[in-house]
Amino acid sequence: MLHQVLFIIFGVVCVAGALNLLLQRHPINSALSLIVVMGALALLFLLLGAEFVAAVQVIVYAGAVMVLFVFVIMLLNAGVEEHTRGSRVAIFLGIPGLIAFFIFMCWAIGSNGSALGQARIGSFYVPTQELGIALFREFLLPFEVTSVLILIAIMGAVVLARRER
Amino acid sequence: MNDWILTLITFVPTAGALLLMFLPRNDRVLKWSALIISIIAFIFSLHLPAHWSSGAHGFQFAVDAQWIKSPNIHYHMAVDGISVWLVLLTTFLTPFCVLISWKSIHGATKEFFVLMLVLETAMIGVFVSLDLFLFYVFWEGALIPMALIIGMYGHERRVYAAVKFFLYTMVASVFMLASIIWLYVHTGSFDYSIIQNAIQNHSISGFGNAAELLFFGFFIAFAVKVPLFPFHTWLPDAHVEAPTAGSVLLAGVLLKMGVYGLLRFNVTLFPDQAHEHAWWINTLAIIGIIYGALVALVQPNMKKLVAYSSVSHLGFCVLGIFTFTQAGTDGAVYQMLNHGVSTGALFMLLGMLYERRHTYEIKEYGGLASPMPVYSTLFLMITLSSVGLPLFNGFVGEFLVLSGAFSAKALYGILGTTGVIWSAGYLLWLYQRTFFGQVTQPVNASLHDADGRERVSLIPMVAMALIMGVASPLWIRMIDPAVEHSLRPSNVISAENATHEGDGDSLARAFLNSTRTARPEAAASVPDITRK
Amino acid sequence: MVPLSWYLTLGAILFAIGVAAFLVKRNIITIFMSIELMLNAVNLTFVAFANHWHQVSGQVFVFFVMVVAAAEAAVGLAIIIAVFRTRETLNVDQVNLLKL
Amino acid sequence: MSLTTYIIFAIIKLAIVLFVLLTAVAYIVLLERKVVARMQNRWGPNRVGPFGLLQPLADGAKFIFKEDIIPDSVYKPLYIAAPMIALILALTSISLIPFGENWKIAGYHVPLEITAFWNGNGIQDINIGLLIILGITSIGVYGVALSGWSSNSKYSLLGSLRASAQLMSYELSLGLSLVGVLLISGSLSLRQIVDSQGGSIVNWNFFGRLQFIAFFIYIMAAYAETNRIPFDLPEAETELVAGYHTEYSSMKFAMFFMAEYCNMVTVACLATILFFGGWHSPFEALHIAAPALWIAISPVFWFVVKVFFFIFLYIWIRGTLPRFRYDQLMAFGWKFLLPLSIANIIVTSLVLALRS
Amino acid sequence: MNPQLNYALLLPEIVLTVWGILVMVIEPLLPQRSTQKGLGIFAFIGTLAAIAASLWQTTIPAGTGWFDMIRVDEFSIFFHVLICCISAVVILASFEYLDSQQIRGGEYYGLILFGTVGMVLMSSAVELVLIFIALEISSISTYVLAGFRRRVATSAESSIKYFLLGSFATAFFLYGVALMFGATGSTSIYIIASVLQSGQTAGTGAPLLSHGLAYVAVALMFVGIGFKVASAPFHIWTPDVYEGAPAPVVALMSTGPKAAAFAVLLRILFGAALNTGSGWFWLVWISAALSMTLGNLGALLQTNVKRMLAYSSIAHAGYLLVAFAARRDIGIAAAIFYAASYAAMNVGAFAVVSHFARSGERYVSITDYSGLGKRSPVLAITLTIFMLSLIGIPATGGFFAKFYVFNAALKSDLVWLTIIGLVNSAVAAYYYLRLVVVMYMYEPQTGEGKLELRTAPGMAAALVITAALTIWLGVAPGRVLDYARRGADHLRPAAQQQSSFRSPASGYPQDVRIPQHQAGDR
Repeated sequence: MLHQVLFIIFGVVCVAGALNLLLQRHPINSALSLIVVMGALALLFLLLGAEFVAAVQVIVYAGAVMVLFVFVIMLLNAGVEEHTRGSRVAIFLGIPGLIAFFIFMCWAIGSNGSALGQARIGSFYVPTQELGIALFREFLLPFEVTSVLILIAIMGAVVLARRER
Repeated sequence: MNDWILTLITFVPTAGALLLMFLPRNDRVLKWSALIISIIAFIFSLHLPAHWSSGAHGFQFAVDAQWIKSPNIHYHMAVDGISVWLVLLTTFLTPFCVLISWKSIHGATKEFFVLMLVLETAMIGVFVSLDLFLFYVFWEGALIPMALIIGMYGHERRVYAAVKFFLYTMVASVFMLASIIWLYVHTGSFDYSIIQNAIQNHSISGFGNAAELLFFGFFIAFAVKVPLFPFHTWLPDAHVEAPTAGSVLLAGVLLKMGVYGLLRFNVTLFPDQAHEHAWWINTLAIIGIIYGALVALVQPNMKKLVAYSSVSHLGFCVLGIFTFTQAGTDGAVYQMLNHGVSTGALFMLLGMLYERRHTYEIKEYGGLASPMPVYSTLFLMITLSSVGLPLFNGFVGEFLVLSGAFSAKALYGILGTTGVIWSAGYLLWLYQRTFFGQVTQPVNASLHDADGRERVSLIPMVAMALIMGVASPLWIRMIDPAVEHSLRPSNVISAENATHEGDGDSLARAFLNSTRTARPEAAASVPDITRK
Repeated sequence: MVPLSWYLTLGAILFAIGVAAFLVKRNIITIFMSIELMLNAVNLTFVAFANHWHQVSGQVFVFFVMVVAAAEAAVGLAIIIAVFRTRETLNVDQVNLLKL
Repeated sequence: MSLTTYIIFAIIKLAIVLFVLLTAVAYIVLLERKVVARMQNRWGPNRVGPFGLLQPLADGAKFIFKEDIIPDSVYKPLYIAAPMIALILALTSISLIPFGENWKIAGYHVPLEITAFWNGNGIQDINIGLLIILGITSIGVYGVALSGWSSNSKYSLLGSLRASAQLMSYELSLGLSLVGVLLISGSLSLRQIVDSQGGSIVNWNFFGRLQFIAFFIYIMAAYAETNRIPFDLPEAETELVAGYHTEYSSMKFAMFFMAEYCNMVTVACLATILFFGGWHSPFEALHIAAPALWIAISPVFWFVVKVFFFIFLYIWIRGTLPRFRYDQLMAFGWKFLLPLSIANIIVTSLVLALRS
Repeated sequence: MNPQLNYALLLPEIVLTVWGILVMVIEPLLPQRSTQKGLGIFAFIGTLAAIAASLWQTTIPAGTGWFDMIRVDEFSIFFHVLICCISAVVILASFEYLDSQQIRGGEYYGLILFGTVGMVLMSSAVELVLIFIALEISSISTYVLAGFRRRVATSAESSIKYFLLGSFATAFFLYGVALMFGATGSTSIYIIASVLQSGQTAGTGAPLLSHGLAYVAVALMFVGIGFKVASAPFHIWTPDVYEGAPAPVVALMSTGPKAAAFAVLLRILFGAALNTGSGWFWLVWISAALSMTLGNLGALLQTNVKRMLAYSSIAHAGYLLVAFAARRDIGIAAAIFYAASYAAMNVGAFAVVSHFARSGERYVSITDYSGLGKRSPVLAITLTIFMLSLIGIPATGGFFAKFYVFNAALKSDLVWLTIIGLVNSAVAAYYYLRLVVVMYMYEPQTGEGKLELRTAPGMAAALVITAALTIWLGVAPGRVLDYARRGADHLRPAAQQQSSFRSPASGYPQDVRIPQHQAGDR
């Protein structure tokens, strides 16, 4: 019962935040709505027993990635989004495609509704330690490989954002 | 030697082209080396008739090695009595093309000769390949150097002409490729004879449904190349814009690739379909003959005139083949050679005129006979050869074709014969307008006659036209068994039946029998019923 | 007790909103944010499935997604700054030197 | 323990801590003014009440009754929300700090922190407390960033840009400096980290476990995080006319003010917990006999003492050090602190690996 | 030492990473103003070392490692070598470009090397999350490389477009991964294969969630990969990005990541045994037909060489997808071969473009190529070879690539797809030819005179290598095709490898026929 209430609250917050991102015309408002979505998602992660993931979600997404976004919005002083006529291809192909995709997804999930079962608070809980062990055993290679990824990201950011000499 | 001779002939020009690439950009050196290389190739090719074993009906000088394991592609080359002459025609024409280009090509001579030699390889390759894949490789390979020759060294609208030429042939040959792949997929081989056997033994699954499409796949590719009537529009453009050597090779050899393909593939591999569709193909051929001739008649441009005459002449070849008679097909093959020599020579002659006056307009000339006596003599001989005067080569071919056509259907013969009349008309009229009468333009009065180089390049052609006219059995002797061999799967009108079928064919039979016994005088004894 | 399909549907909804935002928004930064929203939706899906299969790996994936998202953000924002420097606008329709 | 008692206890703890904290913040401000004044050979506030002790009350009254100015050109929703975000996040992070050993009251086991959560049949520590604090402090930047941006003023915007860049840069070193401690204690739970340092002063991470480098990194990064001198560039009066809160007045300004001091307290608390044995007495190894009441109270006492020390350190440094230049600040963070903290991790893990 | 941690399986990746780091370390030590060629040569040696490492991998037994994360077999080694070769040639072709565009080499070569790590890893990864990360490595490095001409607005635009649409696609791929994980409880391709086949999960024996979910997952992953390989209808970014990005980078990103992405697609579609029922058949069919048609039609209208080649690359992605629709026993090898031969000719073509464009990429319009045949015969001949190969003229690699693909398609009775493909390649001849025509048949534009078009050693080497490869593939494709076959064989019978995954091994039907419902294709 508590779980359901919490799910509905956070779920509604998520959707509302996401819709707000879509509807707001100022990028900073969109960014803030996204932060709200991320926060609510972190709480949903907690409900699903992923406490470490929830914390990292807040630290990395809300605390680092989105700060970067806000920073850039402020730096470039991005104003209110102008209403220009968008790509017609995107609208005419994209929106129907999106609706089809969504219906398809709902069908795929709905048809497995019973097989998926119920989520119960505490029924599945991953201690941080176990997560760490998984990360450094089975997922050692991806973990190490992400270092290359980060290296590239650093180099790329430096190269692109650096002022011309 | 016999194993390697075809490879040698085919790739000597390429090797020469490679050599040329590394030579300094000295026009003299380049010209001479290109000439020598092409002559070497010609000398090698003489090996073929010299060592021809006349007993064998099938392919000779075969070389067959695995080229690529998967797909199962073989390096399979061989020649029979038909293709051997086409190879020789190619090697024979190329040195002259090099020779007449000595002065007419300005700038980028190295590239020009390289392209010529590469083109020679590709053309020879088309005629000697017995692996469908290899055939296709050379077929497409011939396209590019030719397009480049037209496009780089041609006249004002050369780019348009080159692109048109390329696209027409390219698009058409894609259909052929599809057919080839289909055949490969269902037989597991590209080999001509294997496929032929498979078709005859009905061992290909689904062949019945696909045969029609396959036939059309090949047919379109070849018909465009020939060019058969509705597909011919690229030809006048290409001819008019091409440099002289390009025109010579285009008319002399490239068009023959189409006819050769029709004979080798459409008729031999798909006899049933060929017979089924012969009526409209022949109709198209005859339309081509007459239409080409009529259009040629009204051309103010010499080169365009000759180009349309090619349409007309090639119509004879197609007509001959699709009569499925021994005589008609023999004639078609022979006509291919004739056309190669005489039209090639015509283009060379026009080229020489162009070098002097830089125009092909007929009205610019007139009365050339007096300032250029040697030239006009040679021109006359070639014109007569092209018209098909007895004693010249054109006569033999056209006669055989028409006799075949008469025996197949009298109407074909009658309509075809009119084409001969027209051709006499436009060519002689051309000659008259150009060489006879007063010198209308003062410039023309001081034109110098054919010089040494030009004579060297023209006289052998004229001689060849004459030899082929009087000594046709030399050729027919080798062509005939091969034609018979390739017609065998189809309903050959055998010699016994032929005598009951009609006058035309019986005459042809008589003619053939005479040639087979190598009595050239017999040819002369045949009444000249087709001439006016 | 919440059916797991609710979580998955929520994920699908968020993803779809992200896609929609990607299609209709005109500000480059907002478009980029909608991609982040999509990645978040995927994260929710991962965690929900981890719950279903009782597997740790589902949660490990989320980390990798986050790392990737962070790397993308760094590079993406740098690119946005570069674009702004040359074009002085953040509207995708005005970033149109290259015709589409 | 039932849910009801859990909630009652939580509310009581909340009330006490909030009261103490806000009072403390008020008096820390006074302390700062006094101490800095003394360092500068002045008297500091001494008019309101004896030794100026009532000064904070006067200040508070002033803040409350002052006119709340909202400039015309600000972006209102965020302008109003920003100080609230700052204060709320600052208060939230404090709620995770354990400030003493568990008490037993009326048979109930009561942990001395506000957010010990209800797991269905009892109270449980949050076992990723440190991470949550880091998370909250990392989103604390929004208060600063948004206030500057929404003020629609040059100085504010510059201030908040600086703040965002600075916070992002130093957060990295801050987080990495803690990894050494985590490696040693093997837990993310603050209570367990403190427990692992019990027994003797030698067991404190700072002394016995070679985490003094980590501590220095931490403290420097934390100063930067709280925008305190020598890293107070976001609000540098001389350059930016107070930076991000230039356009704020009355209560809104007070909220920023309180948030900053609350954050200082949090930093001090964390330093205590992570490096200085938390509520453990430095004399624990001596086993001095003491009355029961003292035994109950002493952890809180020691905790408060240590926190007070770090608060004093803040003030002390403010009185002594000049401000960094902006490029120096960035260079220091990226080129000095970050490599150093990574080196610290490597050394610590090597030592641990060799020992085990 | 844990036997799972088999560094031999990662050797090329390790070599490339180390080399990338070395490049970055060395760059600051070089004098500021000097040419970056030395660095380039160093990076080139790195790729050679990686090629050597990949070749060396043939001597070790094929197998999985790192907890079933990667698998090194003939399939992955083929792609390792291919991708490393692409990078090597691109680096060779970049020497002069960097000097003329004043780009510092350290980051450039570093990013190429690191990006290559990602691509190489993509081809050997058999775990979806690792694939995702590798995909991101290659993508992010190319996003950055696309924006390397920072003074130029178009380059930044190209970068942002590539980035936005690329990340968008990645999100789809990732969602697919998540759903696949949900459907089968695993992200390892071989475990997925066994789960999908046996209907129960490997470890617990719990039932597979649903095939439907797996199909949705595959469709989403296909969308993601479709973006990466620029197949229609996910191709819209291609022309813009290719036009704006530096030409050598386009050479890389139109081949390297594409090859790797196709490797991934092969692994997912065929390795994971998803063909049971071939639910994705029509997906591939439609995408292939659309890509060929839209790509070629688009290319017809272009006046910019880079845009034209971009559309052509869309079309080529379509041809390649035809092989995916074909029967697996022949389609895979055809696809692999196509990737290789496309790489050779396209890298070459873009190398010429980049050389010809010169500083600031001024000369990229088709008319700029007027008279190139006279101004620089060597450049013109090589470009002609590449164009002919792209057309699919015999005796070039492009011909055999197309041939194998259509051969496979016909064998699978995909008659309509073959016809669409052949008609398309005939249409394509027009625009490729236009470039050749312009080069040889038009006069050099007035006012430009004789431009200095000397080919510097690095570029010359790149051109010679690619041209030689293109022709070699056209004359003697047997060798490469053999490798492709062997690679395909390793990919195909996933059943043999399943024994190591604690699940009942059930072989594939030896000759998987296209199901009946596709007979309508005839």
